[in-house]
Amino acid sequence: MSDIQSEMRATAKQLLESGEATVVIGWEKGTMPYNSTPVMIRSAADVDKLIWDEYCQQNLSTYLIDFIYTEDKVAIFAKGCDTRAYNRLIQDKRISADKCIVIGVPCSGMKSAKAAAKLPEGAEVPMSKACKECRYPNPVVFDRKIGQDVTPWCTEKDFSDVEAIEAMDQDAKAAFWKEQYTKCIRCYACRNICPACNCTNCIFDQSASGWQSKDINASENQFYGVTRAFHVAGRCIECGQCEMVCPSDVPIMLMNKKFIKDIDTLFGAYEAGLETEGPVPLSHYEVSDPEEFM
Amino acid sequence: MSNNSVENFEPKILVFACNWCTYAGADLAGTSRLQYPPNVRVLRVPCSCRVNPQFVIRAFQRGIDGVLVAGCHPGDCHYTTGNYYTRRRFLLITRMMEYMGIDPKRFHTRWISGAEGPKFQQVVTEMIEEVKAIGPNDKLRDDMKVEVKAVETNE
Amino acid sequence: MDYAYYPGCSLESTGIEFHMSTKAVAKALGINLVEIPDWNCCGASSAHARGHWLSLALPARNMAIAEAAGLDVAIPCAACYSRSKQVEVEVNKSEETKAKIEEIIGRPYTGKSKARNLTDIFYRDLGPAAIAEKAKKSLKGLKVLTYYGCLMSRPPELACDDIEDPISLDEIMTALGAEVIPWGFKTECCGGSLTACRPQVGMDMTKRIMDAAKKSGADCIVTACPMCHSNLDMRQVQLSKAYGAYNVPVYFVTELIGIALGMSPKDLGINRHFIPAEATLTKIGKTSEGGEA
Amino acid sequence: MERVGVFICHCGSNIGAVVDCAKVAENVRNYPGVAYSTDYKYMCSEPGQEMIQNAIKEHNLNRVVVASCSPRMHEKTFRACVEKVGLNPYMFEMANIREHCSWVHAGKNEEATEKATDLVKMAVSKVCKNEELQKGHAPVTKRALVVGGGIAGIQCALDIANNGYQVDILERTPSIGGKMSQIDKTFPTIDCSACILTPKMVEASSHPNINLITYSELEHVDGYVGNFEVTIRKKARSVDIKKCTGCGTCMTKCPGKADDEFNMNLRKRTAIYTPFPQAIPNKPVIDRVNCLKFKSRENGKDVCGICSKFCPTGAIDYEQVDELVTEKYGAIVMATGYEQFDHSIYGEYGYGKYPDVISGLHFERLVNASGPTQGHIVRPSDHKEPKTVVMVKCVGSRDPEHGKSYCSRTCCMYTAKQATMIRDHCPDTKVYVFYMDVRTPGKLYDEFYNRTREEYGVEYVRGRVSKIYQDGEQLMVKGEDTLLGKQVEIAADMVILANAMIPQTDSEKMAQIVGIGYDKDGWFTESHPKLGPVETHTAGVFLAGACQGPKDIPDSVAQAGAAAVKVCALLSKDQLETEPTVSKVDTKICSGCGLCVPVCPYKAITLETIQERRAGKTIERLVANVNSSLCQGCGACTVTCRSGAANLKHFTNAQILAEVDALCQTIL
Amino acid sequence: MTLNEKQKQNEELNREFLRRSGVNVSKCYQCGKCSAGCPVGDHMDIPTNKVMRLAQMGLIEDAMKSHAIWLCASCTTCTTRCPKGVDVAKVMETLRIMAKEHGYVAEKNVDKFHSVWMGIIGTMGRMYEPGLIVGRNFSTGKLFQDTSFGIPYIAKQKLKLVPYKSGNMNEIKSLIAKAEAMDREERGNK
Repeated sequence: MSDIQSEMRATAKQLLESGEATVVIGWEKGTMPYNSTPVMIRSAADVDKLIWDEYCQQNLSTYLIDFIYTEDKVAIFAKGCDTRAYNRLIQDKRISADKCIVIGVPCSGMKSAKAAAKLPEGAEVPMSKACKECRYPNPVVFDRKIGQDVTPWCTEKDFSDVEAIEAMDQDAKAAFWKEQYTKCIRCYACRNICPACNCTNCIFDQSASGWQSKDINASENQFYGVTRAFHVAGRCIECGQCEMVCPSDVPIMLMNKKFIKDIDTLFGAYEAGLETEGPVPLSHYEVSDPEEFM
Repeated sequence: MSNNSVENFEPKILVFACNWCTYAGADLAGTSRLQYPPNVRVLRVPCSCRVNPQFVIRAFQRGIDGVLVAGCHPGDCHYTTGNYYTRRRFLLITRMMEYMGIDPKRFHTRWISGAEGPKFQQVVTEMIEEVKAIGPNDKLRDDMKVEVKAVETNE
Repeated sequence: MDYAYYPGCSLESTGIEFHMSTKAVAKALGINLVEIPDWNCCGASSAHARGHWLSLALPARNMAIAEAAGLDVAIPCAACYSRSKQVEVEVNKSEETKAKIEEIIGRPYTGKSKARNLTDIFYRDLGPAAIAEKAKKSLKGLKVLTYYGCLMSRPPELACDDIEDPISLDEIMTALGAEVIPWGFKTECCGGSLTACRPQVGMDMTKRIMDAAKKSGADCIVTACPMCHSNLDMRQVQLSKAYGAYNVPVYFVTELIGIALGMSPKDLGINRHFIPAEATLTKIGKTSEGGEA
Repeated sequence: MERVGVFICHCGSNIGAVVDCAKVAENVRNYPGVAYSTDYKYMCSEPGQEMIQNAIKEHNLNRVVVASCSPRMHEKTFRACVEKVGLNPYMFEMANIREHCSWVHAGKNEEATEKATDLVKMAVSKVCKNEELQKGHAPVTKRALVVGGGIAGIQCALDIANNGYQVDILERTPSIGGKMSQIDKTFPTIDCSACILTPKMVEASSHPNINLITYSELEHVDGYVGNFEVTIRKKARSVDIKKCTGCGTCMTKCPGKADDEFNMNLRKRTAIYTPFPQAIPNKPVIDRVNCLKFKSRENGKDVCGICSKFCPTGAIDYEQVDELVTEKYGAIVMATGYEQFDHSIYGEYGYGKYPDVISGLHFERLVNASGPTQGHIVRPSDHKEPKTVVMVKCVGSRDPEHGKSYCSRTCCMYTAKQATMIRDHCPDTKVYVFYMDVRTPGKLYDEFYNRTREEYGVEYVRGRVSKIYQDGEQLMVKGEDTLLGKQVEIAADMVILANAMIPQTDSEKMAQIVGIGYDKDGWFTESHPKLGPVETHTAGVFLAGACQGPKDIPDSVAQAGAAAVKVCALLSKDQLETEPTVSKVDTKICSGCGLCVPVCPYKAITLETIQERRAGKTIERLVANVNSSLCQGCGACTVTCRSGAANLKHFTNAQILAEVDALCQTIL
Repeated sequence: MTLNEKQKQNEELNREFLRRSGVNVSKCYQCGKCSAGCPVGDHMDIPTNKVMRLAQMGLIEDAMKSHAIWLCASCTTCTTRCPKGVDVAKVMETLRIMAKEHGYVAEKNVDKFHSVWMGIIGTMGRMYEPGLIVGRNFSTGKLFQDTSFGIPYIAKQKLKLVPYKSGNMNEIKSLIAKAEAMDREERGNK
């Protein structure tokens, strides 16, 4: 990792000094050993803040939205998931490719900061769940790349967790989700971190629209959960950031993955964030789609 | 006031009907005097593709016992393609509702044309019977509202 | 090129020349055929008249043995090919079928090992041009009718060639210098096992084909199916007794390839035909006017 | 402040016998928003309507709910009623307590009354969120475009022109005339096709209101009903149509040769050509693919030029290029016709390789006096007269496995016609027709078919042909006479296949350009199979002829006339009223992701850049914009829009949620 | 007997037929293309399309009694060319299997051929043509009929006189037994 880290710093330095980029987005070490947090570097003098370790899980691409109305030329370090998020944002026309320099970084999977926080210091920290299931550890798009491509450790989507829920009876399912969403405090961290939740005005911020009351209870929270999953259906790039940031440990990816699974079986396998053009499953149809409603 | 006990339970079912086919089909059931139980309420939308799945979840939150989304058969949409989007969305939402624990008997999507008065009668009758058999919906429901109801019943 | 080799019962008896010529030609063309150890009858002709699972299980065992060796199976006989292909297709179509088959045969067969028709291997994997390149002499002067019968071209999901106008034999023969005479009976049924159990019906079916063959003015028929060969060659003797001589020799494709590769008719088994087939080979190299080409 | 008036109609006993109307009125009297509530025997009657109007005035009502029959019945009536006393017609809602309540719940009076109350409450909750909407107006360009210059297009254009409107015919080939110009005789009267078609062609070309745009393609369509902007590609003709007199000298001198498509490739034509002698305009084009000059230019040379040398008026122009022009139209008629199914997919019929197995359209050229054989029926292979002809019906039709699942409608009749023509021309020739069914549901059609058998002695054999193969000079046709239960084999000299009608190969692309629907086979979709046979779902676009589905000449002509009437009705208006219940995008909320754009069936949504002040700076950003004239109000975009920026007027999110909530509140 | 009575009598058989063939015979629209292309058509007592018609009408017994189903050479020309995608050959095959089981064998020779064939495979694992020729003639009572070709084969050194016998006969016997059991299970005979 240290090789990549020094290469990162060198690249950032070169970009800033040459003026090719006015700001570089990367990771810096956070307050805890298991925190590596986003950092925006504007001066070549600061490049040594940049780090690359096993906790650089946070998806940086969403930060590109912050620069759409500035004069900046933004360079960003991007793992496989960051690049899929980047494509997602391009397809949603939320960012413009000419303002960005994507520096691809192959990733071997990040450790779970959540698990680390609960473990005694020095204990072996497991890989985060989203990373364990990752099929695109290498950048899918980049302007330049540092490090060597890694061999993906997963080739197929793992839906065993979704299937476990599907196998429950209806009451058990309802009870499970009610318990999960009772924990939810509707802090919207999952939405804020999500590269697919990139609306300028989220419906959950439009209190006058009547979509949702301010009550925080299992019912309203589930409305929020299902609605958000529906909004990112066909657009979720499976980075797992929603779950990572959830302070209440709601298994949000279980909702997103349910849609991914059903889209794959019903309408054909689809991978969000690999392309920036072409139809998105829910803005598209085929006359030959399965017919169950006769 | 509807009774909560299962024997006397009279469910309420909301039907989202597209203006051109299913609403007309329901009208035809009427002009043909085809009888069905009075537990359904039809809400008219221009096209089934206007039905946001969030409306459906909202209805369950507020205590509805069953929801039917109905429109023209694929290929017959007044707006050419609307119901193809309905089909995609509701294939997914049907599965998601079941995943959330809502009994699949409570939520259906059906194609009912303007000529299919008998089909409208049959679909809603069957649905009412099925929902009656499984009792009132308590999933996804706003607990506050359920509590209010309990208080009212006690009075 | 390595393949598991499934000769099938006919190639051990009535179609022995196909066996001989296949082995000789394959070797010369650099195809390594590894005979499936202790193979069993694929059940062609009868098993499918008795039961669905029986008809799948018999060839499945052979396929499973080949799969264990990691090889696709080269099958000269069109009937054996068709039965074997059927298992491969069905197993690939349904997990349930696969599980049932594996239960019956008591061996794993995942459908990975493919059933390949030998002619199709010549045509697709080698290519007519590559075969012609190895030829020591041209078949120029020989007018041939290509006869595919049913099982190379039907049913569509098992076919290894076009369903109505197959071309693999045509192109191999043309590449080797023979003149292919067009006719409408390329895929007509020869009667199959009916010639044995309902001789009159079978004879009529064979006769239609032989009448057309005679009328076409071709020197011979070339085929890739031992059942067809048996019906057209051996039955021709009986036909000739009843309706007058036909004298149209019927070659296996491998025999003519062998001739082009410079092998002797005897090594290829051509002396074992019912309708004498060696004399016709002397036409090779002569023009139709009778002079040397 | 909402002041809703609620009016419960008894509809005589239709509602009143089941629903306790007075009780419903009572039940909602104190419902939020309700200022007045009453019931009456017949709300739609004059006194009933007066009652509503008086109540509006007396009680200062600003919204009205009528609970009566289906809105599909009387919504218009009551909207007009409230509008008369100054209320915006969209401040009105109906609750359907007849078709959806009293008529379907006979004898269940208590439950029906409860249900009626619910339905009224839902309507009240919705109407409280209604907004005043104004109908829009759009101008009308008084000119029509007919795409396709076959018989349907010509007839349609003539009918429109004779009503006094300007009309352009767009035709992709060098001449108008279409398939009918290739046909020799027409059934069931056996009159000469050219004799009845050419006068129409001449009339169209000389009509002061008709403008022919031949050798041109439809490139792009923008705009909406009354205001289409159509981009047309005028292909380079290489002949200056103004200078050319149509003398034809160039064609006699041209050394270039090409397959003659008009004659089904049965002979060659020159590279500079008119498709047929009666072509209109009768001015040639150069087929650049086969022209020696253009071919030589590809190799860096520049030879030939004979046509130019011989042209007396200097009309040949090798340097012409395609030209794109944009024209405005008020209406568009699609009359793009059909193509003939290609039987070469059938291996059992020889994959199209046997020269004497021909299609019906081939035969039309063979038997045509100005065709390649001067009307002599001879085999293409050796030009001998066939002594036995086999005709095979349903080739490509009614064959879901290999061809098309539909019946092509015309083949039974054209086969019968061609059979009688063979018997007329060659009395010694035997004709067999293999058929599955004989379908002749037209005026004098069945009589014609019967004459074919009885008087002309054509042998009909019921069964599909399984195989055709070349046997020496003859073709062996293997079929089954299913009525006899016996196989039959016929040695034929020529076989004529009655090939299916299929849409133009690019019909789907055409439909997408114009923005209309098409079915699985590629035929254009009418707006209603019974009641809207010439309309499409796109306002202002109409259908004529076989582009909508297989059709014979009489049906095509009739449909062309029908389409013309619809066009004239549209062009007769100075302004078009547009429904205000359309989608609207709140640009403040819209992120400009554009996911709604592909969802719109009317291409009504476009992304556009707007300027905004933000933190003291002017920024530019993308937002979706709905063209309210194009939008038909389906609402597909509203569900695609995650942020709720796209909303459908009169069926807004807030309105529907209010109805849902109103219903659910009653559950408590 | 009325048609409906006859159909009622055939009800059970028809259900079995539909389940085992898996073919939707109602798709057939009687165009006759199957009969037209059938190489054995001349010899059949009823043409293929009429076998299809019997199946379509649920008159399975009549279909099982026919010679046609035994004369079918399984060449699948019918299936290949059927415009409606009906697997006609599968219908013939299913009827043949059912006819055997229900005791309607219109063509005893054809049936014997299959029995002898399967018998040899069941004991040796591979075909042994001399056994087939003799065995078939023996069981059909025409002992020497096909020696007309058996003897010439021997003369051409084409028939092995010593049969191959699989070293693994137990495996093959168990395979056949299991497959037959599964076939029996499918037809509903416990």
